[in-house]
Amino acid sequence: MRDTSAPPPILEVRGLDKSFGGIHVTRRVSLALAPGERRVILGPNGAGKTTLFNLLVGELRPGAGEIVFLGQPITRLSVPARARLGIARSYQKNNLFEELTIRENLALAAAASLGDTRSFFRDCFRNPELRAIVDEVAEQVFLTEILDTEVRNASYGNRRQLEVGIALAARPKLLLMDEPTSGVGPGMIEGFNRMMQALPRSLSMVIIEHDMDLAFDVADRITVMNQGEVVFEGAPAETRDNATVREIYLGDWQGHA
Amino acid sequence: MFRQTPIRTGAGIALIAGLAIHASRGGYFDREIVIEIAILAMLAISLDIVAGFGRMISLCHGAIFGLAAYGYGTAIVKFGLPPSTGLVIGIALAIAFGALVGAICAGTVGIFYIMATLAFGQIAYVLIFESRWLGGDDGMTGVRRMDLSLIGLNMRDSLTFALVCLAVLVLVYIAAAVVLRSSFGRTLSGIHANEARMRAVGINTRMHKTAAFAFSAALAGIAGVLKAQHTMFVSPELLFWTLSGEVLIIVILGGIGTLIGPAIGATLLVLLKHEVSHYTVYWHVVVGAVLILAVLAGGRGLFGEFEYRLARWRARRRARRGTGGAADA
Amino acid sequence: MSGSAVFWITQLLNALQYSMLLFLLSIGLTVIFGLLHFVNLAHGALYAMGAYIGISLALRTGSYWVALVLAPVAVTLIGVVLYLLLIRRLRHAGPLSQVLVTFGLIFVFLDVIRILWGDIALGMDPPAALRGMTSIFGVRYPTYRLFIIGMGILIMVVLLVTLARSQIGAMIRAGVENDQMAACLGINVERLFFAVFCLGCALAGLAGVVAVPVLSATPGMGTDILIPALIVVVIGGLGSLHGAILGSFIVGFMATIGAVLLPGINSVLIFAALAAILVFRPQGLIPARG
Amino acid sequence: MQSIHGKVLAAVAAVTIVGGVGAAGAQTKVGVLLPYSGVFAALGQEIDDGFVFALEEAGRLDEFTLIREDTEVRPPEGLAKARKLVLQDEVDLIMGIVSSGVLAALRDFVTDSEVPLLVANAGEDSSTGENCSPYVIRVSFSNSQVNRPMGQWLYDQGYRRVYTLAPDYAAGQQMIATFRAGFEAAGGEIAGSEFTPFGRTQDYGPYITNARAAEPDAVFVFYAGSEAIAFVRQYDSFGMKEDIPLFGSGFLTSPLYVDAQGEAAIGVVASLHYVPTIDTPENNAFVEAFRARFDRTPSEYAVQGYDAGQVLMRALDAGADDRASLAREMPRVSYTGPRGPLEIDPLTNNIIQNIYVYDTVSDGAGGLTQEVLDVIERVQDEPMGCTLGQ
Repeated sequence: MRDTSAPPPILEVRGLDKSFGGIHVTRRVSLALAPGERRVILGPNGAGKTTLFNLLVGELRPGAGEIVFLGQPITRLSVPARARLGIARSYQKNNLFEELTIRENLALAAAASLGDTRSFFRDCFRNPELRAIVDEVAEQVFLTEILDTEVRNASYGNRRQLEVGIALAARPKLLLMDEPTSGVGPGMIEGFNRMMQALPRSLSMVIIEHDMDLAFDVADRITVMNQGEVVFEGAPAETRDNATVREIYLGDWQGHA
Repeated sequence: MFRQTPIRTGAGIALIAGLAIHASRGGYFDREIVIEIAILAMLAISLDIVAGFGRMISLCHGAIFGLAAYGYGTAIVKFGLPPSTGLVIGIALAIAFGALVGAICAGTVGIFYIMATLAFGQIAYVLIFESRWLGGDDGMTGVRRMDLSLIGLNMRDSLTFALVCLAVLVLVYIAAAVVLRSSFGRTLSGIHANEARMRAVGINTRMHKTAAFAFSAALAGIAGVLKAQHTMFVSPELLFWTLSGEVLIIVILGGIGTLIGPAIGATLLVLLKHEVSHYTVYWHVVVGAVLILAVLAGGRGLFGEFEYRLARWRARRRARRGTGGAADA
Repeated sequence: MSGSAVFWITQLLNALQYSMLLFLLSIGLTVIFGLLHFVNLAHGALYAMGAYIGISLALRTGSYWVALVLAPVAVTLIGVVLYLLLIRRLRHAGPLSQVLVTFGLIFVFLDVIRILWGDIALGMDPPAALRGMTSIFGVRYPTYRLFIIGMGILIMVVLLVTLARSQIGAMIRAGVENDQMAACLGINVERLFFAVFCLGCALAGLAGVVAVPVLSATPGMGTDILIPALIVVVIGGLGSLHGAILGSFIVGFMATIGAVLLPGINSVLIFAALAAILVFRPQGLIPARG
Repeated sequence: MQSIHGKVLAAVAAVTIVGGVGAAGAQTKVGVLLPYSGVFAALGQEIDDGFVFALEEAGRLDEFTLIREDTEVRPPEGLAKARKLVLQDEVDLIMGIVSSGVLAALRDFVTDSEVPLLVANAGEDSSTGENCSPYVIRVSFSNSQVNRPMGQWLYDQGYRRVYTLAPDYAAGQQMIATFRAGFEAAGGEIAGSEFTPFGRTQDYGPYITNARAAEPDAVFVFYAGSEAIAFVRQYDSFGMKEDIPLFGSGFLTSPLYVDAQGEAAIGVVASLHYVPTIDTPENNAFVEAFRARFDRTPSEYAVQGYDAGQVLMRALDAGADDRASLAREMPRVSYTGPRGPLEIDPLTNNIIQNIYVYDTVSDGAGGLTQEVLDVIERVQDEPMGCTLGQ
């Protein structure tokens, strides 16, 4: 039972099951995220982490289980409906507006968050509120200098930053980041660390991350998944010492560290 | 993302001015050609909105166009309503059909979208073709033009009609440009660039695409109503899928996603067809070859290619100037 | 046998015959899409070329059978030229470019046929051995139409067995499922694609020459048959061989039985079926992949 | 290859004719409005050849300026071209029109602009019926006219139950309605009737099977062009011809494409306003001259073009020299030509002519020819709502 004095969780997942053709990708996954919490999910490839994200944002429908966000069940809501409630995600593989500039990429997400997408006359790109969001997010993800570069001409690292930037520009209450540092060189990981540390504490985050140093730096708590199941949950310090975690995973991350 | 660049404005003004001069100085047939160009250009612009800015390759814009023409004609011929009411009915019919098809097809993509719109367009065609009440394949005669004598326009005069069509073309272009530059249009361009990501940031893309299709249908409807007034006659060919294909060709030849390109493409195709048919009855082979070459050349179309080269030239010049340290004017 | 039984058996044979013609045509269309991801609207034009070349060959040689063998070969050669000049370049160009280029080809072939063979429709007699009627299930039915049914079934069985049992069938299945994976398995994907493309063209040409004695040949015949063929492959599942078979039967039977029972709305019916499939089950009844 | 040759010749002729404008004093400008591309292109060329042949034969080609425009098969295109001919080229008359849809589209325009339209094919009934016009003069036929006698004729031959088939469009519906009225008036019974989707039917097997199931004495159909070729062949392949004889409006086995039907056409009986085997001095001379010039047998379309030329020249000879006088004089022309005596009905501006019932027979040399079975003389269409005579 939860401590009644603690604030209610921003996100609660109960018994989430998903299978493709008889193969379980997630199995009875449950977790609760406190407001402002930064949760890192660890696990080997194929553990079901990205599938969990897809279930959370609605790109997949679970076979069983329930998702509650801000006290409201959202299991049956569509992707855009969940996004409007305040869930945003970034993708492991870049999923950007390739033919547009970085500014336009951020502006589209900002316009969506402001609900300024329906007018047939007014141009949301001239909306000062939107411009403020774009400028702020650009600073948060270190893209201010190259806002008018087209995405297809931007470097891979910049695209990874933009990947997070689009999610941020959607002004989420809950940010899901799927391996933000995937594929970037070791030199840039420190930058991502700074970027995440600098994000407002009020923003709740779930991060799938393979870089252990970054994970332990950022995380308030860590969830470890294996073969579709949550096998461990605890503070970063406990994680290194947990026997199960060591057994399935540690060898791998020692290599990283 | 749509930008009304000075180049586009200039090209648009030059095109309209050229057509207007051609109409006023040329003979009767030149005016007919200008009218045909103007109406096809409207239809092509309307198709470019969905195809070039929303990734919805429609093969039913001919059907929308034809339905509006029939709506206008039926209101006048069968119900004896005044042409102004016919205008409203025609455009409303186009919007209703567009919204319906747009909503149903919004979930499909790529070749499936093309096929689905083709199917709905053909259903409309077959129903009209087989309706004896609407005259079946013989079509419907007795469609009057609007009476604009109150504002001093004699619509039966071919020059006046041609100039009215050009004016409407300008309005259609402006409407399209305004909407594409609006919040709605920006979001549509976002869907064009990456529909999944737009959903992920909270856009109900199905509704958005449906609304865009309905807006495009409204413009196609305006073109259809003008077509009915131009020929003063409607027949089922207006709805046949090959017209939709022809409009798609126009959009591609002119430059998809450039908005002014399709208007240029309409001019090009109509002139090409008329020039070629002076020399041979086998104009299909010429149009087909031009289309194939246009796609093989990169598919940017005439105006798109021009903009592309201009942009590259400017970038190179900027780079040269940059290294040379000279200040840009 | 009662009159009504004779009637229905005849109508079922009619439906079967039309289904087989659609099958021959749509099989190439669908497999080319499944493997090459290429939408070939000019497939109908190849069918028309098969018909016209067949007529010319039959006239020149005096033998239908020579035409039956050589016309598909000639159409395949045309297909090879198209493949080398256009299709190979457009494989990854996206559906819009493919639709447009092959739409352009429809225009080109239309006029080529008009220039070479004129505007007036042409007919061709079935070979002497296949003229007249044959009794089957106690019903007298045109022998040539039975020949079409038989040929369709033969080709269907050969394709199904090849696909299910042979090594090349396994390669094609792998290619449809996932061409990158197929490439990893050491399959020469390009050569496989080319072979399948040629087979599709040959079948289109065969469909043309087989159809002529029944339908006659017009310059627009390729465009006329294109839409039913597209409906077949979409209903069945774009890229799916089994889907094309099912789709052929559905469209063939709907057209025939619709003509008997619902003559008024017959032509809308098929488009409505297409629209319903596209909206509710866009992958088709038998999807090509998993 | 022949047709290309013909086209080249025609094109050359057109250029030289246009080049000659202004040379002669009283040139008559003729807008020739025909389909030169699309499914009716062959018919358009045939009419064009016949028309030019009439002027050539009379040695009067240089009196005319011919301005050709292609209607395709699209009424809006036809109307646009007609407007161009009238308003820009200022032609004295328009000759041509193959498809009924184009004629229907043009009717109001030529009437309003008072330009005579000499119809050389399109059979659409209402243009010489309820929507008749003093400016629309038809020298070809009307859909009802070619079928009108057939109902009675079939009844007289002893047929009592007839099944009908036609494509589902205006001409098909008109043809069948007229036949049906005549046949029922004579006392016959329609055993069943179906309309096949136009342009989307390639296989008539299901319809032929339906017809057989109705057990009629005979089948009467209207099909033209490629549909006719497919239908006649398929009817024969089902062994129907032996059991249930096939009758039709003459376009079913038109000499223009009967060769494409082959033996399947043998024995099919149809009615038409012209067949090349009419044995009159006028026709024999015409066929011989036409063959010498074009190396093929003239079809009814060629004769329609030829008679259009004759009517035009005779109207000019009678003193017509502008649009109004042409519209007045052309309906007054009467003469005996290849298809027999020909006059224009003052009540409707439609032609009055003989209708020939013929069957297609082998010519003994591997080809096909037409054998005239019966002539119904001076068939005059009913006014059908036309008020020209009042």
